[in-house]
Amino acid sequence: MKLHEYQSKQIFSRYGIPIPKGRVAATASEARQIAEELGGRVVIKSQVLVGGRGKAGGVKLAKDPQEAEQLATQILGMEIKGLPVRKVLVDEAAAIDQEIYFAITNDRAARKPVIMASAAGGVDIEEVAATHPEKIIKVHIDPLLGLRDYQARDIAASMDLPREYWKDFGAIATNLWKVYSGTDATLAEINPLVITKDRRMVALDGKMMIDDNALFRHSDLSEMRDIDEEAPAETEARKYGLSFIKLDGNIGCMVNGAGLAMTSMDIVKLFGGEPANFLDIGGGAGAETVAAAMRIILTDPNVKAVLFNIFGGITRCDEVAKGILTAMAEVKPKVPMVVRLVGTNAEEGRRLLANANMITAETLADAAQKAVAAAKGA
Amino acid sequence: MKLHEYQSKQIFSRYGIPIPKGRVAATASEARQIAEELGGRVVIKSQVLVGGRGKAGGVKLAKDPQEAEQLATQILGMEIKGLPVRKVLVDEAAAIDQEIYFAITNDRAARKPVIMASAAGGVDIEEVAATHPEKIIKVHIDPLLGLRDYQARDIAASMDLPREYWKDFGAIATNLWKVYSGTDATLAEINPLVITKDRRMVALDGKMMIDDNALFRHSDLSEMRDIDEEAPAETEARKYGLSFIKLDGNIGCMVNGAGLAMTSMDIVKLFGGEPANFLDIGGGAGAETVAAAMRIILTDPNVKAVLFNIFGGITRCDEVAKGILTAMAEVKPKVPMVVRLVGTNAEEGRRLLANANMITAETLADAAQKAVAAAKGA
Amino acid sequence: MSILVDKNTRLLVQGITGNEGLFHTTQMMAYGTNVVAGVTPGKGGEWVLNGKVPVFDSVKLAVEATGANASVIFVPARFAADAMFEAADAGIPLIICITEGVAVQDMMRVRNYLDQKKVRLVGPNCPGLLTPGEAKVGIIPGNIAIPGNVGVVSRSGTLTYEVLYALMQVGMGASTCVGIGGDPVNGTNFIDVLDMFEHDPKTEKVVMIGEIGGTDEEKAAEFIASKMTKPVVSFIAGQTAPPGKRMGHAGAIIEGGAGTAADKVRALESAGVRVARHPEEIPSLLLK
Amino acid sequence: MSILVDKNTRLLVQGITGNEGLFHTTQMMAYGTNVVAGVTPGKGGEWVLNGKVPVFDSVKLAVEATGANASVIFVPARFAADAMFEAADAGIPLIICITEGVAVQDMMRVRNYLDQKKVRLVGPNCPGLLTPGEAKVGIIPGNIAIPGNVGVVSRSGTLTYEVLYALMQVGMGASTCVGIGGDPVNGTNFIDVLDMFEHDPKTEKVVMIGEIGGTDEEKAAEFIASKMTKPVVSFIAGQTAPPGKRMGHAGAIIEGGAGTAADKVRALESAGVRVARHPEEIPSLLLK
Repeated sequence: MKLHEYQSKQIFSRYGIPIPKGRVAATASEARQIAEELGGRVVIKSQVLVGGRGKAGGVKLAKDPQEAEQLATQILGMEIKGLPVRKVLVDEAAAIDQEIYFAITNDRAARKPVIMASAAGGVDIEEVAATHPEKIIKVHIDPLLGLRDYQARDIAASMDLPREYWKDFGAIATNLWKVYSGTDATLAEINPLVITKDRRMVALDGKMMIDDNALFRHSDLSEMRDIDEEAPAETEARKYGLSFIKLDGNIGCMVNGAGLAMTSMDIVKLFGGEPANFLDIGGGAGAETVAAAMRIILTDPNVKAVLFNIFGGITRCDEVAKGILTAMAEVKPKVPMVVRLVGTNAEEGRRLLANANMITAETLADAAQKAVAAAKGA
Repeated sequence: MKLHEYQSKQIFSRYGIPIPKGRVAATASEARQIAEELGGRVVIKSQVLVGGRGKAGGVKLAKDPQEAEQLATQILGMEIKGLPVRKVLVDEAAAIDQEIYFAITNDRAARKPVIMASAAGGVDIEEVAATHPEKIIKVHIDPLLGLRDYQARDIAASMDLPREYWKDFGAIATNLWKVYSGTDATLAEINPLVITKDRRMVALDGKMMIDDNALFRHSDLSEMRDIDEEAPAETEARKYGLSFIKLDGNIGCMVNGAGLAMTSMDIVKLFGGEPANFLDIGGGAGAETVAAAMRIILTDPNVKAVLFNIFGGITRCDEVAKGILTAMAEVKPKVPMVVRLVGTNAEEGRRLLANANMITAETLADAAQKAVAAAKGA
Repeated sequence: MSILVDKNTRLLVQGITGNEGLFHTTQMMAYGTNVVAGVTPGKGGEWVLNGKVPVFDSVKLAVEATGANASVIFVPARFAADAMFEAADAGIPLIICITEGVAVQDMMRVRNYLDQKKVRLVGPNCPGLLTPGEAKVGIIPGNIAIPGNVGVVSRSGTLTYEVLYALMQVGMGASTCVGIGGDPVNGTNFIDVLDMFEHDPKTEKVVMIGEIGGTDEEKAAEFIASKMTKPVVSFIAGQTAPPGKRMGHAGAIIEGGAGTAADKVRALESAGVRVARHPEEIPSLLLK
Repeated sequence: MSILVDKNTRLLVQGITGNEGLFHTTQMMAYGTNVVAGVTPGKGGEWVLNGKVPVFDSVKLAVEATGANASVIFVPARFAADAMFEAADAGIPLIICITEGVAVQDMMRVRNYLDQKKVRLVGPNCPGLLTPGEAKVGIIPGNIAIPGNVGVVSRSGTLTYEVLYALMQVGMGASTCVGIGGDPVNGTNFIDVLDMFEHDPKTEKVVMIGEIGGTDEEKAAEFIASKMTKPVVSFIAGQTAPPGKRMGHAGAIIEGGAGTAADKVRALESAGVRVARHPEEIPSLLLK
C-alpha cells in the first residue's frame, strides 16, 4: 500500500523526524487559509500516488496566501499520469543548503533491510543508481539486531556530511528505522532530506509503502488507504481477497494461482490476443468469491471474451464451476466464455458446467487460442 | 540492586501483570487506613530485602482494619535476619486455588535469559531445585528474538496448567519478559503466581533484581534503591565507585582489583587472621578515591590493622600513595598499616610513603602475615 | 532417491485442526506420506483423522513424542512466523510453510534466525514438495505426477501443477517437485534446489519455473552455467506483466526496471538453458 | 608461537582519544605492539601520539584503510556493546574488550551475535592479552612478564599480574597471558583458552586463575581431565567470600549455594590439577 507524501510525513513526525510545518487541503480556499496560518512563502504540492509530480507541474512555490490559492486551484484541476489531483499539501517553504537522499527498504536478495543514502539527493534516485552508482551508499541492517548508531555514523562519514549534523542525522536514521520497523514498511524514503540555510535537518518530502501482508497489525495505517487513487475494480477485488490488476486488452482472465494467471496472460498474448486483466482467485476460492471475480471482469466494457483457467489443487474445480453458474445467473454475460478445468474435482466441475453455454478446452494453448478467436469473433 | 516486593509488584503492574490491590505503609495507622479502603481481609507483609520473611513471622493475615493495625505495629517492630522492618505492604487477601513459580533470570552458562517455572510454587524454589529438579521447567530465550508465544504455551503444557488459564498465562509471560528486558533485570520472579478461587491469575508476591551496570538507562529504577537496607559504609563506597562489602574480621583490606581483593582476604585467613571487609578500589583510582576508601575502612571500630595491597596496572602506585597520605592526614589512624606496592610507579609510591609511619612488605604472603601479626599486637 | 522428502520423512503438521490443515493432511496420508503428529495449541491430547494422528500443544512436545523430522505449516499468516520459529527451536531440520501472506519483515527475521540454526525452510507461500510414489508434503495434487527422472523447481503453485501434468501426459515423471514459493523473502531459492538436483542420482533433467521480480533466476543462470552438468529447461511467467504492479505473488513485481521476464530469459538462454514459450512446450524441450 | 596475538597483530584501538585509550595505547606501542589505527566517532582525520596513529570515525573506515585484524576496546560501558557489534560487523576477527561495567543483557545480545559471526571476543572487564616479547593488547603491565613456556589464563586482572610477577621472580616466563574477565557473560572462557594452549607448541604448562561464581572452573576441570596432556596449576580466589554478595566482579557471586571456591578446588583437584593455596605458591607447583 502506497501512502501519500502528507501521510508519510505525518508518520515521520510521529516518530520524531522533523518535517516542515504544513497541512493538507482539498480545496483552494483551505490552501489559502493554511498559507495564511503559516505566513511567508509556501509550497503547494499535489498529492497523487505517482512519481514525477514536479516535472508535471504539480509542485509550485507561492509567495503569499493569494498566490497559494491561485496555484492550488490550478493544481487541484490537474491530472498527473492519468490520476486527478484531489488534495494538495501546503508546506512552509524551506531555504535549502543541501539535499540528501535517505531511505530504508527491503533488499530481497540479501534478505535484510537496507539503508540507501546519497549526498546527491532531491533527484530521481533510480537515475543516480543507473548513472552514478558509486554515489549511493548501501548499508544492510540485521533484522534481529536493528539499526545501530555506528551504522548511521558510517553513512554520515561516507556521505561527507559535515560533523555538526552527525547527531541530527543519527537521530533521524534511528527514527526512520523505527518508522520502517514500526509500520512494516517496505519503503520509508526521505527525498530530499535537507539541510536548511538556518542549519536544521528537515524531511522535505516523504514516500512510504506498507506491506499489505502486515496490515493486520496496523489498523491505523489500513485506514490511510486512499481508494480514490486506485481503479474501483481493484478496490472491489480486494474486498473479496482477490488479486486483480486491470490491463488494456479485451480478453478477461480468471485463473487460480498468480503464476498461472501471469502465464495465461502470456499465452493469450502469444496467440495474438490481449489480456484485459490479471486475476488470481487464490487458493481454495469458493463459489461466492468466483462470482465476485466474474462480476468484476464483466464490468469492464472492453472485455470481448473471458478465459477461465482453473487447475484444481486447493481450489476445487466443482466449487469454481458453482461460482461460475451463480455469477452467470446474476450477471447474464453476453460475451463468449472459454473454460478449462483440470485437477481436483475437475470432472464434477465439467459436469456442472455441461449445460451452461460455454466453450471448453483441454490444454492451456487450446484454451488461449479459443479465447483469442472468440474475442475476435465477438 | 534488589527491589522490595512492593516495588517489584508496582513494576509488574505497570507492564500489565495483575497484582493484588494494596499499598505500602510506614506506620500502623497507615496500614489500618489501607485495610479500611480495601475492605475484607488483608495481608500485612514486611518489606525487607531478605528471604524467609514468612517463617520469621513477617507476613500475617488480618481479618479487619483493627487487626491490621495491631499486626502492622507488631511487624514494624521486628528485625528479620538483622534488618529492621521499616515498611509493610498491605494487600487484599486472596483465596488461592493453585500456586505457581514463574521467573525469568540470566543463565550465565548458556549466555541467555532463562524462564524457570514450576507448578510447585509458593515455596523456596532453591529447595525444589535441590529435591525435585524435575518439577522445574527451564526454557531459554534467544536474547535477540525475545520470548515467543509458543514458549509460554510449552511451559503451560509442561506444568499441566488447565487450558482455561493458558491465555492469561501467556499474557503474563509476555509481560514478564517485557519487565525483564525493559528494566535490565537479572531476576524477575513471581512466587507465587496464583490462581484464585474466582479463576483469576494474580502475581501474589514479586522479587526483582536490577543489573547495577544498566542503571544508567533506568534513572527511575535507580531512585528505587532503598539505602536504609544496606550498610551505610556500602552506600558511601558506592558514591566513590568503590566496591565494598563489610565482613566480621578485624583486618581492613584495601586492594585494587576484585580478584586480588578476594585473594588478599583469603591469604589473611590462611595466615590466621580475619578480614574486616572486601574492598576493591577499582582500576585507575586517584588520590581522592583512595582517601575515601581509607575513611570507610577506618570507620569500622573492629579494625585493628589495615592491609594495603596494590598491584599497579591501570592504577598507579604513586597516586595510591598520595591518597593514603591525604587520608592519613585527615583520619589520623591509630591502627598499624601494612603496605605492599608493586607495579606501575611502585618506586615513586614507596618513596612518597617512606616518611609515613607504615609497615612495608614485599610479597603477598609477607604482607598478610605482617597484617595478622599487627592486628594481634594492637 | 529424491531430494528433501521421501519414505523416511516423519511429518508433523502445524495447524492440523484447521480446514486446510485437515483437508490436506487427509490427502497427504492418502498419498502414503507418513504423518506422525499434528500441532494445534490448546488441542493437545486430541486425535484427528479417525484417531490416526495425535495432536500436540506444541512442536516441542510433538517432536519429543513422535520423532518428527519435518514439519508442514498451514497456520494463518499472522501466526506463521511464530510457527516457523517454533519448529526451528524444536529441532526440526526441514520446514515447509504453505501459508500465504506472511509479512516480509517477519520473513526477514525468520530467515536470518533459521540460517543461524542451519534449518532448511521451503516457502512460505508455496505448494510444498512432492516426491512421486514416496511422499507428498503440502498441497501439490498427488495424481498429476508420476515417478521419473525430472527434477522440478518452481516459484509458482498452480503453474507447477500444469508442468507436472504436461509431463505426465507424455509419460514423463518427476524425481522430486519443489515449490519454493512466490514471496520476496523465502527459505529456499533456485540455486539451493538446483544444487540438490545436480547431486541427486535419480534426477537426470531439471525444469525450473521462474517468474518476474527479483534476480533469483539470473543467479540461477550463473549457477547453471558454472556448476551444473544436467540439462535444464525453463519457463518464466510474466512476459506481459506491467511494471510496478504486484502480480498476485508478493515477490512478483518489476521494480525500477529490474526483474523483467525478458532479462531472466536472456540470462537463462546465455547459460544454455532452453526456455519454453509456454508450459506445455516443456516436455518436448526436455526430449531434445 | 603463542596464542591470539603476536607480532602479526595489526591492532585497532576503539576509544583511542579517551584518557585510558591514549594512556594504554602509548604503553602498548612502547611494548612494540603494532597499533595501526584508532577510532573515535567525530574525530576521524586526526592523528594521535605524535602523529603515529590515524583516527577514524568508524571501525569500518579504519579497517578499510589499515587492514586492522584485532581491536581493543576502551570506550565507556554504555557504548561498549555497540563498539563490539561495530567491530564484528566490520569484519574484525578478534575483539578484546577492556571496558568494565557492561550491562549483562547487552552482553547476552553481543555474545549471541558474535557467535553467529564466528568472531572471537576476549572480555569484557578484562586486562587483555600479553604475549611477552611480541605484543601487549590491553592493560597488563609489560614489565612484569618475560617470554617463556607457561600459558596463563585468568578471570581476574591484578591477580593475574601477581602471578606473572611471581613467575618472573623465579625466572619463569609466559607464552601468552589471557585475561578472560570477571563478568558473568563474556566472550572467551577457560575451555577456549585451555584448548588453544593445548595446541600451542610454545606452551608447556598452564596456569589457570579462577574465582567464585558460575561453573566455568568446573567445566574447565572436565576439559582438563578429558582433553589436556599439559600440566595445569590453578588458584581459586574467594575462599572467604560470603554467599550472595557480588565480590567486585559482576560474575563473582555465590548464588544458591553454587559457585563456591571449595567446589571449584575439589573439581580441579579431581581432574589432577594442583591448586595453590595462594598465588605465590604457583611457581613452585609448576616446578614439581
